[in-house]
Amino acid sequence: MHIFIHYVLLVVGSALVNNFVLHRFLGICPFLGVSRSTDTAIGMSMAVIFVMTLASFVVWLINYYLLLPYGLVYLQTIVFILVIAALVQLVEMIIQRVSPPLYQALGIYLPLITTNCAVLGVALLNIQLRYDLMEACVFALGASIGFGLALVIFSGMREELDLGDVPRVFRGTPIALITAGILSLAFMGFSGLVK
Amino acid sequence: MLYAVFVIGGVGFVAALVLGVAAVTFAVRPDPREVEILDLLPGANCGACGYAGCAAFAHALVEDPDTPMACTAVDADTVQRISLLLGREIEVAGPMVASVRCMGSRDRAGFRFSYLGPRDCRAAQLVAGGAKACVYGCLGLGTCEEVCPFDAIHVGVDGLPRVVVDRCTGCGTCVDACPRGIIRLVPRDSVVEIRCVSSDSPRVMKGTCDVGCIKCMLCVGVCPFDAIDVSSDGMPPVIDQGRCHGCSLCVDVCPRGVIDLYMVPRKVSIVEDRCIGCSICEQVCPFDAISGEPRRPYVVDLDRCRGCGLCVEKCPKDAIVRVGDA
Amino acid sequence: MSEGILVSSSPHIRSPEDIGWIMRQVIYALIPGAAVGVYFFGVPAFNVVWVSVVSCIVVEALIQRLMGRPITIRDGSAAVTGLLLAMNLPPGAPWWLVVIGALVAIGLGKQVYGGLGNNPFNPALTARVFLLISFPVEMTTWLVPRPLLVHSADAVTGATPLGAIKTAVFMHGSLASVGHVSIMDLFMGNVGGSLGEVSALALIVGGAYLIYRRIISWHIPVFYIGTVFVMTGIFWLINPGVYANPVFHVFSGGLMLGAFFMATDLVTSPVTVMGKVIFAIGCGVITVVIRLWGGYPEGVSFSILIMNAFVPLINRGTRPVVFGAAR
Amino acid sequence: MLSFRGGIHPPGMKDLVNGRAIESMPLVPLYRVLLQQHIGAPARPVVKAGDVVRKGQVLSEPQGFVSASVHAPTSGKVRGVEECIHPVTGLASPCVVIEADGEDTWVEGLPSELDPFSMEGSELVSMVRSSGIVGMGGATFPTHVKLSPPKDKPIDAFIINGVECEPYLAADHRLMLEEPLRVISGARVVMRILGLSDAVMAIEANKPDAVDVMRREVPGSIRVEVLGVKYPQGAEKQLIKAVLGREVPSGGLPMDVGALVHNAGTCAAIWDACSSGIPLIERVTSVTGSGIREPKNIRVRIGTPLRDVIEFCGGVEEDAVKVIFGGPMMGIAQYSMDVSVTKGTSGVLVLGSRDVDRSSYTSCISCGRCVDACPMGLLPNVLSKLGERSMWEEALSFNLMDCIECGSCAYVCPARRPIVHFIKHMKALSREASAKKRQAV
Repeated sequence: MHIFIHYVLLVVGSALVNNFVLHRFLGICPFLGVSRSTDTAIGMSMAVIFVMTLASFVVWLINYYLLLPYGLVYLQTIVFILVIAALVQLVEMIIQRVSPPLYQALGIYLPLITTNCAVLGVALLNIQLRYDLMEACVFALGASIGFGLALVIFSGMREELDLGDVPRVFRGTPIALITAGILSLAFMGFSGLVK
Repeated sequence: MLYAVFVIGGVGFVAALVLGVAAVTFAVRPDPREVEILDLLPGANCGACGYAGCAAFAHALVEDPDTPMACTAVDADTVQRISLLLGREIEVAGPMVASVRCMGSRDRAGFRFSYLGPRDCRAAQLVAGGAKACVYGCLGLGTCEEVCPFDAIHVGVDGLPRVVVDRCTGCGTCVDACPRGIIRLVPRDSVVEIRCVSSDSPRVMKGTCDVGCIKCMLCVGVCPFDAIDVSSDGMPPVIDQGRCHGCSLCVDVCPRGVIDLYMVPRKVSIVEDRCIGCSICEQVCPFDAISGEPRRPYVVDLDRCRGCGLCVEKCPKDAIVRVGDA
Repeated sequence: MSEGILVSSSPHIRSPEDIGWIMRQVIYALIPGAAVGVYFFGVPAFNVVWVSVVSCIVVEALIQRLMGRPITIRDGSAAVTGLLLAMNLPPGAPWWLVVIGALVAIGLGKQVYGGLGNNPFNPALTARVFLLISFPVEMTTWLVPRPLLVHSADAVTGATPLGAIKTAVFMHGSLASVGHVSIMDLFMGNVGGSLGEVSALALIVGGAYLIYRRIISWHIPVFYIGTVFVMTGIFWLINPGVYANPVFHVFSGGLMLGAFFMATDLVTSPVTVMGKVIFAIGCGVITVVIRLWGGYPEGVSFSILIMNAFVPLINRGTRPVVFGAAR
Repeated sequence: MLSFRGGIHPPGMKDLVNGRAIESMPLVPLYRVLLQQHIGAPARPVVKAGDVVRKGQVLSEPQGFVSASVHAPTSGKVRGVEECIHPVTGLASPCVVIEADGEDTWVEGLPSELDPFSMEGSELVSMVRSSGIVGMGGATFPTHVKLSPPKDKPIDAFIINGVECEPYLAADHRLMLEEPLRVISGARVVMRILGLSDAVMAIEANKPDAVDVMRREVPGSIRVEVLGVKYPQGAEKQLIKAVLGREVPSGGLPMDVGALVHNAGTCAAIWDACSSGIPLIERVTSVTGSGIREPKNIRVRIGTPLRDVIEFCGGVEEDAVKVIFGGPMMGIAQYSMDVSVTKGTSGVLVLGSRDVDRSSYTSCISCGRCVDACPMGLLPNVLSKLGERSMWEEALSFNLMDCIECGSCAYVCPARRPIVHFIKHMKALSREASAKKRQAV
């Protein structure tokens, strides 16, 4: 029971309180890039959840069973990126096969998950925060759900904004950033929820 | 150090292996040319090519070797690059530009009633056929401006749209959107246009518009090139831009002023040292603007020249140039 | 006939209840709450109210003038935002804070989105949260209520009831150290807090008027307050030593103001009944989570703003059943 | 009380005319009888300039099944088949112009004595057809088509529509009050045609006198049902829902749920056609509104110019700004006094400037009033936003085509958005696109 609550708090913490997009400001690129329509946002969220969780798992294993024993911690970044890149490639192939329209819609942002700082960020945070394997996976899951949540909410709002009467100068990215800013302010309300 | 090499190499190898397997399992064969062509296309998704957006058109270009270059918004250079990518010649239509055929601005053409509703000509047309007194005239609510993917047409304060020729790509989106069929595409180098599509009789027009065509057919008679087609259904005559030479005689003769000059006709002059005095130009000139003695350089009477350019086409020595060209 | 004749599509008659009428009703409904605030907090509160209303109207007119859009201050929406903003500020808020709030509310919360109807977030709450995070000291300096007649110049400051219990739980791990707060005081408004949130009674009267006038439906306030009541009630039953009782929660803080006037904002709440219910429950849950476990003593503003963001998704998920649809 | 979901309660404004007896309009010198007065294929004229016609004579033959002929409203000389302004489209449309000779003589053989209750159903249907009867509530769907349901869609419920939910109008009300037997007998003819043993007459509670008269006059086979006052109760689908509890499926017709609805005025016309062979050449209409000097209910011949109708009712007030054929909710605004009364003209409404809102629309404030008001369960707020950008393809997924254009949404909209107009606009774009597609195939 206690360990269960611990995991729940971990998820709440990474998804809501320290939301990767709205609090840590990681993964802004896909957040702005693929939030034009809710459907692509959902697809992107799924891809990120998959990549992030799996990457955390693999990277944790590599870190503790490969890098640490052989004293190669300095290779962390490059190895992590290598693994993440491979995973992203895998996801890309799968999506291209399974859902060509989604593949089309995600476009350049799909391969860009590779350099998505959120994915690398979660992998590095896992190490930094000394999570064990299970915690790392749960943390990554929470973080990616939080990312997906922010992305989907945001895409809904942007669809609405597209139908609105936003002044010409603010249309597109400017209004998206302003909206993200206010959303981020609102999410500040969760601060202090989980230590 | 060795470990590092092994670790990176090992991780890379495993990843490569997984990806290799995946590549086989989830194989999809996209044509890379499609992506490249898509990059070359304007990306406005205007639909003028008849396909659902630029991506669909790029797909068609690659898949079907008979697809012509239906996109009107690319320049010749781009067309060449696309042909190069495809490895075949693709047909191109000459560059076109939208032409608005109504001069019934707010002060010249009245309204039958005051309209309240959406600011869209197509919607306005639905209530009592539009508020403009002339049922053929421009409603001026700017649907063409709204749909233009290139920001190339703007409704002025007088309630008439104007085409920004430099931006217009001739995609035809506005042509389709105009509920009154006022806009048509004409070759980019067109000089004159009859700007009225009303088939109303002069009697009806009296109460509706000051600048409507009254079908007097003076322009048809005066045209030396037979370039003005008379339609049978009471519509105003239409200029066949293929035959029009832009002499603008019709502009001068029109009693209603509905024939509009897009650009000032460019008169010609004869380059003396190239002219051999063959007199062909004198013979083709419909305006008796060229004179001279055989075997001596001819001269152009600029007062009479109307810039039709027939002589330029016929001169065997390329000795006649448009004024202004070096 | 001539141009004098008017032709438009059907229908040719319109309900007299236009935007201006709706906004006027909202202002009428807000007056009791604001008046109680002025009664208990005196001249400083009155200044906050008028500065806020005036600056919101001026800012709206200025921005619309700058953008070359028609100036719509006559529809009353800027005045409503001004009044709501004032009611969400501490009664002793300095004038510059109020003006910044007006700038944020009208500028960032409304006009950058294209004006009334296009804003995804409630403008007054956007401003409030913005100020709360940017100026935490000024935004949490609460005047102690004193009925108008006995108010002296040297204002005394204190804590809000919610702030008091938050501190107590944080410092001592229980509510034992908190002095007794009379429910009657909470109900009448004789407590510290934001200018317009103190009197549950005045707000309920105003809210009831709006419901009677059919400006808002009863669903959002009832489900919002109900959710807070039920959730806090459950935790109170589990551990009354740490969690305050549900009646206290319902009548304290900005819940009444939020439930009747902020969450029901037409522009930023869902359009269908089902959507409104989901929206209200979401607001309630987030409010309780922040109040009981969060870092801030009050979560109403945050919860409504967060749920504002969900509105497009809620609308998408709660489309009414089309007449004659196969079922 | 029986009802349906959604709807609105606009002020009735009926007392301008509902206490006034029907007056017959005298002959006017000129009639313009439009050939297209119905939904469906246009009718082909069978007279030409110079022809002498008698009252009730056929002027046009229907083209195809869903079509209806028109008849001469009086005797006189045909000036020609000319282009006149059509009150629905506002565009030029062919019409037969008749110069009245003042004799008003019937065509030979009319009126004749017939006993519809001894005639076959098919015979009655063809009489209805040759009389050019269309739905007179305003929809103008050819009546004989509704009376000929396909075999696989049997009709088991017939509703006589005496709801008249449009504000201002009282034509059906007066008709039911003054000539209940014409309405009832017409309904009995319909019952005979369809082989029904019972029917329901639906009347809104704001016409208690009509309810009393009808209750007194109807035979046992017809039940008078009093409905709560709500707009658009008279709309076919809503009426069927309110009275029978059946929902006509999306995109379907009343016959899909075994129901048939006929307007009270249509029933009276059916009776005239089947009992004496008199074709549809006149109708009862309310001339009302704050802009008309003497509001009246008139019996007016089809083809009478609007100018004469207005003149008969004392002319317009100084501040009259809007002239509407039909009611204020679904009627069509006119810009010319030269349009003429058609079979579907259930009212002529002249509004003074104080009754007309001229303010322009603003952004949607998402108040949701339109969603509550929509009797079809649509999202008018979304449709109007899409309409503003002509996004008809997206609108289709929001059930654009289910909209009945009743106007409830636009009536309640505080932002004064022309929601119905946006929807009509998108429907037109969608139809245009599908026509283009069909052409391409």
